[in-house]
Amino acid sequence: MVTVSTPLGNAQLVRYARQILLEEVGESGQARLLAAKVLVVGAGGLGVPVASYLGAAGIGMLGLADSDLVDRTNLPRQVIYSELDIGYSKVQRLEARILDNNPEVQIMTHPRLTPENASAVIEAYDWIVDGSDNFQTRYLLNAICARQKKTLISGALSRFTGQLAVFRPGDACYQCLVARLPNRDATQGCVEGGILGPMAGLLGCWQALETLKQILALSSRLQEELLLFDALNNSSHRIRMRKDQACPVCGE
Amino acid sequence: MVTVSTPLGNAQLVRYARQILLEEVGESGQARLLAAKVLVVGAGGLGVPVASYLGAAGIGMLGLADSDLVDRTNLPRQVIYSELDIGYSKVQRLEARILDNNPEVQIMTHPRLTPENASAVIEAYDWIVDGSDNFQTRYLLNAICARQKKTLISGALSRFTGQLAVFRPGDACYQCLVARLPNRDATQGCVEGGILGPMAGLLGCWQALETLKQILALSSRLQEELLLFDALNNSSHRIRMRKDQACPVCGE
Amino acid sequence: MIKILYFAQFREQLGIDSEQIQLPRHVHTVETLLAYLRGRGGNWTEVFGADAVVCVAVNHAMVAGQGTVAVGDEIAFFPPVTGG
Amino acid sequence: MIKILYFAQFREQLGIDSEQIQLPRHVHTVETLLAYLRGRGGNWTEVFGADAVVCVAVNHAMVAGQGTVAVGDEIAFFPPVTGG
Repeated sequence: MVTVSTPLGNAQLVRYARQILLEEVGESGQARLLAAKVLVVGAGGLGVPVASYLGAAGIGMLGLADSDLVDRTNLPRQVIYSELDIGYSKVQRLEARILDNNPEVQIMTHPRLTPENASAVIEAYDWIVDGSDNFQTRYLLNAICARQKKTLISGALSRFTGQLAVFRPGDACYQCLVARLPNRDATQGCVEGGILGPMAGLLGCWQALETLKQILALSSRLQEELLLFDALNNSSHRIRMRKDQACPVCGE
Repeated sequence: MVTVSTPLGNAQLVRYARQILLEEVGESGQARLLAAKVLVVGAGGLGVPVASYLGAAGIGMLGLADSDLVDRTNLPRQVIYSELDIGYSKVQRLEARILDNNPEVQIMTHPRLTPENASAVIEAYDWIVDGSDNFQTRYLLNAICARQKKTLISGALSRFTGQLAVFRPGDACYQCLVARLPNRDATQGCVEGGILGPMAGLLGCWQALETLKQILALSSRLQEELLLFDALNNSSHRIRMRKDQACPVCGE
Repeated sequence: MIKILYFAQFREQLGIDSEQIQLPRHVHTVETLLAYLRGRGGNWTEVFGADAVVCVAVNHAMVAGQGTVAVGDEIAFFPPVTGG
Repeated sequence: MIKILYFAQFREQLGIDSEQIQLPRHVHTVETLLAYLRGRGGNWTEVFGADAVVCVAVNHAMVAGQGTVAVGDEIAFFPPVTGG
């Protein structure tokens, strides 16, 4: 548990008043958010709401990792981008919009994470939020988070399905959940399967909220559970995860 | 059931490609969204994500009703506003940001709804989304929607609790659910009770998604059910609503 | 036994998520159950006081005060909320 | 009886949300249940084919292929998804 003692300034007490009012947050919880270093992987359907709401909530240092440029087909679900942003770097446009809302967030932008750069980028953060769009990146982040003992907050979408899980060092890891890399043809991301914009927003906000709960160490935070959300019939299921002793990443 | 036959233009086919790909949407569903007229009441914690995602999704005509000015304490949960917007009209800033993302949406701004103006404003829309912050407005919208036979998509927040319900003409109405106007002291909105930003985002996106499902007439849309969401333990409950035969608004 | 669930402010004010209790004697309706709970004193009297607006569902369906409560039922109490 | 839930693409490809079936003879594990379902032919053979990555939960807890299945269990099949 990290103890945070930096007192909040007057402007911060005003800005964050509605968060501080919650007994689950308070001034000490807000100070903890202001001291947190969070990396958001992907600046797409999930990454946009995750980073926007984390920045607005007062996360102290926010990393944004993506190499994509804004495309017209992104606009219905990546609502912070404008038509004028088409063709420009997503992380740069996202950085600018977060700073408009909250100039005190320290933002770092990074290119897409690869086996070459990921370890060094992740080193600088305490919490890693995965909003990437492919299994290779998910495996990569998981392996590095396990090695560097970082908590990974993982969100994923397909059509009307959302999945949310938190992988903490020592608990079941992403590869305990997904033991084999799925065949590319079998999987449908937003590009292949289609998506309604607010579906991405809903899951991204849920992921941001769960990230705050993790940083605040709320007793009710998600732990060794996978949340399955079905937006068609508005149902959610919670499934207990189990550490695979034979897992090549986190097993004995 | 309204049949929409306007063909989509090429730019629309590109922009909305990921939505059109869904068999639940398709070109005819997208055309239906483009023909819809939706009023969003409140431009706060719920109204901001609701209107942003509905505009981006291609709702044809979007009304925004609120008289508030942007305040510093709004910024953590109303992420689309910037520090420079403080003191300016919320609906005007929100209108500008939605048009940045999607210039083809027709946006109308309105002052806060009151017993004097509400009926005339609501007249122009087919779907009413309630993200207001007080029971008086909720009662008012409900009564007018019942009279004008408009569907009301209602969202409400308190701390880590979210409530979402859809009131269609002929079904149970909001006043069947809330039979007596609660005492002001007993209720905690975002101002009195506190709120984490992404909690508002999550419920607002859920409300936007449910609005799209209603417009698309998906068979799985919410009907005569109240959704209770608890963000602390990530649980949701669905409760069947019942028409109150003695209801002063919709009873016999 | 009956199962009672408390939501939102009720949960916070009473400090309880859910409980299983024997169906008390004389309790056959939502109203008499509320009267029984009020009788616990302390916070219970205030939270479920005469001024309180309490929504009630029995087995996942909303009911009015006259609605019946029987062994095996799941009763949920929740307040309407209004924040936007 | 056992209850089987299908999620995400499985639900869409098989056209079924959930079903209750008698526990088939010779089915005692997740693997033998999957073999039984594959044996239904048509889409079932492909959806639960050898290449498919299928996550399985029995009574709300994830299990591997060797995990046991018994009368009264609720089994959920879901694919990992990856969209962002």
